[in-house]
Amino acid sequence: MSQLTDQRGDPGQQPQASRTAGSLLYGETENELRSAVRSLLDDKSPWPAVRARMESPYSYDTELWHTLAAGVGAAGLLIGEQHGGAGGSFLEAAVVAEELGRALAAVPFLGSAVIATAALSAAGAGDLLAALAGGELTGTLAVPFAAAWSARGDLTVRFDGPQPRDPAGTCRLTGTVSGVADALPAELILVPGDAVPFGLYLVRAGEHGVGKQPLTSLDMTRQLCDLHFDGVLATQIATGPTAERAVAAGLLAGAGMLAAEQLGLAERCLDMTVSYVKERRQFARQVGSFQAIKHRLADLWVAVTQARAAARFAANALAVDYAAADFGAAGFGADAQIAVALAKSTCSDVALRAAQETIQLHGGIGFTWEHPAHQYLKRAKADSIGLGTADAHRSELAWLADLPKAGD
Amino acid sequence: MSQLTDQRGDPGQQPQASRTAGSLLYGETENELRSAVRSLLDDKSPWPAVRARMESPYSYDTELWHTLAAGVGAAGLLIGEQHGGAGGSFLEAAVVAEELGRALAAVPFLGSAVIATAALSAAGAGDLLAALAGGELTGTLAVPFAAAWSARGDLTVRFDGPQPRDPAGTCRLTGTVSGVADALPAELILVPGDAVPFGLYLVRAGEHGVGKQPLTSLDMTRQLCDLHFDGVLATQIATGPTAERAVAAGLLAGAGMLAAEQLGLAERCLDMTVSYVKERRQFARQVGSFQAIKHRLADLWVAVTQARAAARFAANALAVDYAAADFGAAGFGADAQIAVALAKSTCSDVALRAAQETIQLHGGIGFTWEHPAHQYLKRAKADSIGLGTADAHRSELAWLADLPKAGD
Amino acid sequence: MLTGGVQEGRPAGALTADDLAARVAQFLAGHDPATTDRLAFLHARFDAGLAWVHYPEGLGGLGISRTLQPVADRAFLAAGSPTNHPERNGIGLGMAAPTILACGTAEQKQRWLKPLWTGEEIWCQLFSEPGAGSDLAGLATRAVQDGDDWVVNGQKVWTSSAHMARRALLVARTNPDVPKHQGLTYFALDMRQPGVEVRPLRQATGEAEFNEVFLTDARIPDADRIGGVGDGWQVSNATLMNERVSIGGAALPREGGMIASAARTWREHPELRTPGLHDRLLRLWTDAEVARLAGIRLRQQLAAGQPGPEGSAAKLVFARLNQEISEFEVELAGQAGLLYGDWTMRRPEGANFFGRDPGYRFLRAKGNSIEGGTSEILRNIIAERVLGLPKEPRVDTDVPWKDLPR
Amino acid sequence: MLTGGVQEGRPAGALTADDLAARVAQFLAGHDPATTDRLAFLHARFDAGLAWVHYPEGLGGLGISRTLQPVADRAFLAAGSPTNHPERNGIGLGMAAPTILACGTAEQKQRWLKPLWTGEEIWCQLFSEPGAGSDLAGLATRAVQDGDDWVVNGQKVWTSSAHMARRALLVARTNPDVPKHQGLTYFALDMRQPGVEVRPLRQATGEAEFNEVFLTDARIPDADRIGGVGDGWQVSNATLMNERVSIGGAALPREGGMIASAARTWREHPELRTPGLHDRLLRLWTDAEVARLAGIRLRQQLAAGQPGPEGSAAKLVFARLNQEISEFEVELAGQAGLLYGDWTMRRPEGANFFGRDPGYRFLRAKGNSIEGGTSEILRNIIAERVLGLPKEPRVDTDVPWKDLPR
Repeated sequence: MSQLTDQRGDPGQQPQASRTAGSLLYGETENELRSAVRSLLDDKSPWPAVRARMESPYSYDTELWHTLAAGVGAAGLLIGEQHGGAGGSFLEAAVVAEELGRALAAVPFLGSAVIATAALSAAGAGDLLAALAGGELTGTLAVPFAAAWSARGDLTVRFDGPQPRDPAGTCRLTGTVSGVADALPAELILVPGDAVPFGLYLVRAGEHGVGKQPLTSLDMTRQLCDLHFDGVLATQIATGPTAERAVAAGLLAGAGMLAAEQLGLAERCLDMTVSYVKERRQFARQVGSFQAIKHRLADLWVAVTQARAAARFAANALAVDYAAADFGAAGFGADAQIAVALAKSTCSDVALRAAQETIQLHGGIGFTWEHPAHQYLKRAKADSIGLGTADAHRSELAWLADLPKAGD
Repeated sequence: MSQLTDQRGDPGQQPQASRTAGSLLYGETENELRSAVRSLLDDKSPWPAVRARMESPYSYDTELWHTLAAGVGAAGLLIGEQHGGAGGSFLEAAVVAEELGRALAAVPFLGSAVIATAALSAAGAGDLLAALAGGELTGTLAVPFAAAWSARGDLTVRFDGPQPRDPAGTCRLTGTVSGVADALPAELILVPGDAVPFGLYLVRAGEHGVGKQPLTSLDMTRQLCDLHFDGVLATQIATGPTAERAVAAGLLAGAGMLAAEQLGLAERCLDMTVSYVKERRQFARQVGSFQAIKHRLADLWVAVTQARAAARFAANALAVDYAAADFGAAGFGADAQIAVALAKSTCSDVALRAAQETIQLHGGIGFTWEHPAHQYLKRAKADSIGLGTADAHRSELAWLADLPKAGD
Repeated sequence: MLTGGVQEGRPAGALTADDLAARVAQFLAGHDPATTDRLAFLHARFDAGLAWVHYPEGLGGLGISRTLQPVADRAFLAAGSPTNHPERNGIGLGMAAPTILACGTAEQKQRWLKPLWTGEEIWCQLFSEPGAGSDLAGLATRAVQDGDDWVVNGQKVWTSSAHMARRALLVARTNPDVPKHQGLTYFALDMRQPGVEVRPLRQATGEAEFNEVFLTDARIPDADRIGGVGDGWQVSNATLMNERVSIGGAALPREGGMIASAARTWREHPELRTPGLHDRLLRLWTDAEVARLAGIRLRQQLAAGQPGPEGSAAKLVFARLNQEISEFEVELAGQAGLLYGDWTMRRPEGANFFGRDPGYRFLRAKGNSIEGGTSEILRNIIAERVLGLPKEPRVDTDVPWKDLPR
Repeated sequence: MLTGGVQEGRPAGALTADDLAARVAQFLAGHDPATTDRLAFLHARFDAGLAWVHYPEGLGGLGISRTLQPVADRAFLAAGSPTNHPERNGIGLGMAAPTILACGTAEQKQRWLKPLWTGEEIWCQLFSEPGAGSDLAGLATRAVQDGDDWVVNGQKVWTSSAHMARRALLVARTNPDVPKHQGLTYFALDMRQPGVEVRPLRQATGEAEFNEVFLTDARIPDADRIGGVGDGWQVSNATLMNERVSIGGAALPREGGMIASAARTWREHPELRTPGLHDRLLRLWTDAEVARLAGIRLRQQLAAGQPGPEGSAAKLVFARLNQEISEFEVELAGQAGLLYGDWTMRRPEGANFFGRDPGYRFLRAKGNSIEGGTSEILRNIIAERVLGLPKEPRVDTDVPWKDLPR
């Protein structure tokens, strides 16, 4: 696939701005990708299947993930063709994320195909990217799911054993990371470690001393687990600023794509609720004919239009930097950071509001276990905390947009 | 008039709490007072008169103030009978404030009969209270209207001349206080001055070197002015902690009564809007029959019930402390401080919201100069800043309720 | 820590608080809680008029102000008396009893109120149906007269305590040929009969606080009809008003309720604080305290005989605040907010917000704006009954129920 | 300072940007702005099809994509050409012109578009009436045919530029005996005639941006009717859609618009900052930037030929944000926010939010959710036309206008 600027044409009169030029619309490639993902999910992951899975102690859907990897190349979408991936852009990844959010799919797309992939790309770890590209193996970045990218410096695991013996050498890692997303199915665990210098290390899940403790999670469609490392053999992937840039790249890309997922979730909630209020009759009228309901849904639709613009802008900004020749050296720049902060803060609030309106406007039925409304609410709430709350991302904007806090 | 606990009966089972016991309802005395004030205002200060006054360079209604003083004892309501006042409580003063807010009355009740009176009471200045009691002279505390009571320490005017010669002596004051409420008609100006020790000083408006600069104010029914003092003769009223307590008492009482005024304003806005949407027809239906409008007005009514409880609680708490024998020594306590912070933050938001809904639900007509809606909006906005914003009062609550800010 | 500043007003009644305290003391002298059998004690307390003192004499009360009830309760508690476990019979005490008192026959009051108060008979409520939620008057459960009995068929939903209940408040359609509000009748249904099937209804929290109840040729003697045939709508409105007051109106100390654990977490975990969350907490704390004051004012109005419509406001505010505070609490918890205690399907004895994790409170609170009258319906009620705004054009009030579109 | 990240998409049209630039250069070579008479220059520019390039040839355009317009405008500007003062004729250019283009006769287009574009004829809009605001179709101004003329009587309100206007877009009732939407007709009214009286209408800000217009036997030749007799509703809807897009859709750089002065005050006055206001500012800044992006996306949709209903969303968001930001700005100003520039009654040439004080912006912004379609009406439109939600039961669409309650 070609990169963004090739698809979007000549920005014309303002060559200075060409680096960030781009459309906020969905292109034809993206629309086709969306159709493929949606029909696959409709088929393989309908709500009753999701609900059944939520009750099992391990709720990831491995089969679905392999189907998505094989069918639409989801696992390697952001991996270059030279490493066996699809060479797609974040604009396409965002469409996949939207559809996964819509369908409440329990697959490690975010953790493996976005976060681990972006981190490994920034670290220039081509061999590991090649391992992830087909989806047989999945990866995860070993940080708590609630961590915002701005907290990247604090997310380290302690070394107990000897220091790495050579620049690409191995060492032994001891420590715990709590509440990691998409770690349960992951074979390749990327661990930010507090060696001197700071480094990003690879641990294979099968190594002696690796423990995974599944957690009862608010959102069982993205089940968290605690990772325990007890003198585990770890291989150094990157150190110092490169490692830090890699972790930041993973978390920033993750937040951007989580915003897209929230957009998809919000859209689905709105659709579902609009359909329901058209069908449901009370007082011998369709509930959707009552003006107070109509106005609330109109306001929600307006909020979704705003979320869509913000999410597309973030996908765009990530795509531009990711496609740049110097991505490994530069990581994501300030434009992408602003765009992701805008998108994650906006989409977190909109998705949560959409899910809440869905429960309320469905009345009692939306509060039952049988109906999907509650699971949208749980995922929306967990997503609003995952990779940094709206509040955390607005605090980032205070810095990025030069709006200093009181006392500064 | 008798003090609070005499009217409210035996609190019964919980003698420990009797100091702050009280009803949040309106008693018979208050209902009668309200009727008297309302009919007087309906008669003497109808909207067309208020509107005409707003366009004059000096917009206080001196005649109305004298009528209120003579007719219902508004000027001396909070002044003890021994000083020629009505010996009323803050519960009654709150009812007067509510009615003044409802009617957009342009009189110095807040500045003279509440703030200056409470400050002089706390300072034990009986002779000055006696001067204010009849309403012929009015007083003002020379602080910017936006000042919250918590900022009392910062509100001082510079001395240029010699220090006071004796404890009750005189001195010369030089400086400026910007944007003082109810200072335009005031003869007795109470100035917090930065002598060592800190003191509260009396300046008579007629003294040589006193300048009043009327300001074009957002709310012309409480027109602000700048006060300039150029070597003005000032008499010491109180010093040190007593002076500080007096200033704080004036500002806290003012904020509590301003909350009552905001309640009255919000109630009037709600009433006016409900009446209008019952009359106004569009689409061959009363506008008030549209469910979206009904729900918004229902929500506004709910907000007003909350504001009413908060405002009554504040009036109650102020009344209890003010009636205590040790008020001069103790000032207002923590209960009153919490109550006022709750009331001013809640009522500021509710009054502003009510005024905004009034404009919106009146459609175009509410945006015309001829209709009172805009003046309710202006007064609501100015009141929401006056004596501390909702934000400032919530910050006080952080301290009073032990909810420390981040980093503390 | 902080002290609430307001007490409820002093009641006015035939007996003073001192008189009542003396009566309780006299009763306790004759019935030693330590040696009297639990049920015998409760029966005697009821018979002495010391159960609910504002009920009439002969029905467990003394006909005095309800504000004196705490005087009796405190005295019994202090003496170590057995209780009637009010938490197990909330619908019975909160809704069934006032409805029976207001609308029941003398014989029904005699028969039902005593075992209800003692807790021997738990009551539940069979109102909502899958097709009739907000539009309760549109319900489809049919009751057909058969000799001295009524035969009932239909499905009810959102029934708490149905699996423990001895009796149910039931509204059923007795005449489909008249407009919907006119064809309803109100009954007390015996839950222990073959025609009544109770199934747990699992909810968003994972547990099943409520039930679905299937009625298949269930039988009710006509003697258990409450109010006249066709008067079911009026009777059920009386019940629902009590529900709303009881949901929104509990008396709590300052920082009681949902705000308590949010404030506690805030104080105990400085590392979780951010400026944005601080602003939200201060707003929520303020709103919660003001709502508490509004609740006190509401009860003062009721005590002063000025029953206002503020009860609906209280329930609206309570639902909104519970939702916003619990939403805040999960966000404040951060990483810990991503976890949940237990999704296992269970059947609790009632909602207890406070004993579980923030995630539970967050989910459970979503029900607060639906159960006992949705917030939308309450806004309609306020708009029409309080503000006097015109009703919307209606299409369902003049047509026979059977002809309405569904 | 900050750079906006998104450019609008590349247009597709018959002429390329380079072709157009060449044409402008050629025109300028023949018409030196420094020496050509202002009006003569504008006439020639119109005749050359370089006025509004997306209009048809012969009517000031070249029939190419409107996204190329900036190419022409920039080149004319760079050469120091005279402008048509678009700020003085917003309604003419934004609403009258597209309406005439869409619904006018060939003769009307020839007669009106050129003096409209050059600014020789200012247009205003006579739609709203005291009794017909949201319910525009209920308007009462009557037009009665009299030979080749129509005679108009009635009162219009909220008319900006009426005192400067040469012509007005007018909707009047020509048949009161049919349902209200069917009895309206659309006209262009000559404002310079004795039957037209314009009175300034003072508003909340103290000034009079708008007018009331009283029509007393005003006359309109039938040749100035736009659209068929009875088609006034359809024609006016076309006009209003243009109004909403133009109100909500202006292209701004990052931190343009109302947020600009709030952010500037924040940066320049550290002493005014509080944590609570910081949180509000960050929310507003975020919302404003996202609204800007949504506006860019909307224009990209329009350019790509996917005209979506997002225009209504844009106006709703614009109104809300202007109100919230200006409200914030006054609060941030604190003591200074209590003052106001000037209450003197004046007649400005249009609303300029940015040149005045925060208090002015605060008051003026309240009109944003009323003018050009209230936010309530826009929500109805979104609910029905975008979401497909059912209309409410209506009582006013099948009855002759004259029989409606008023």
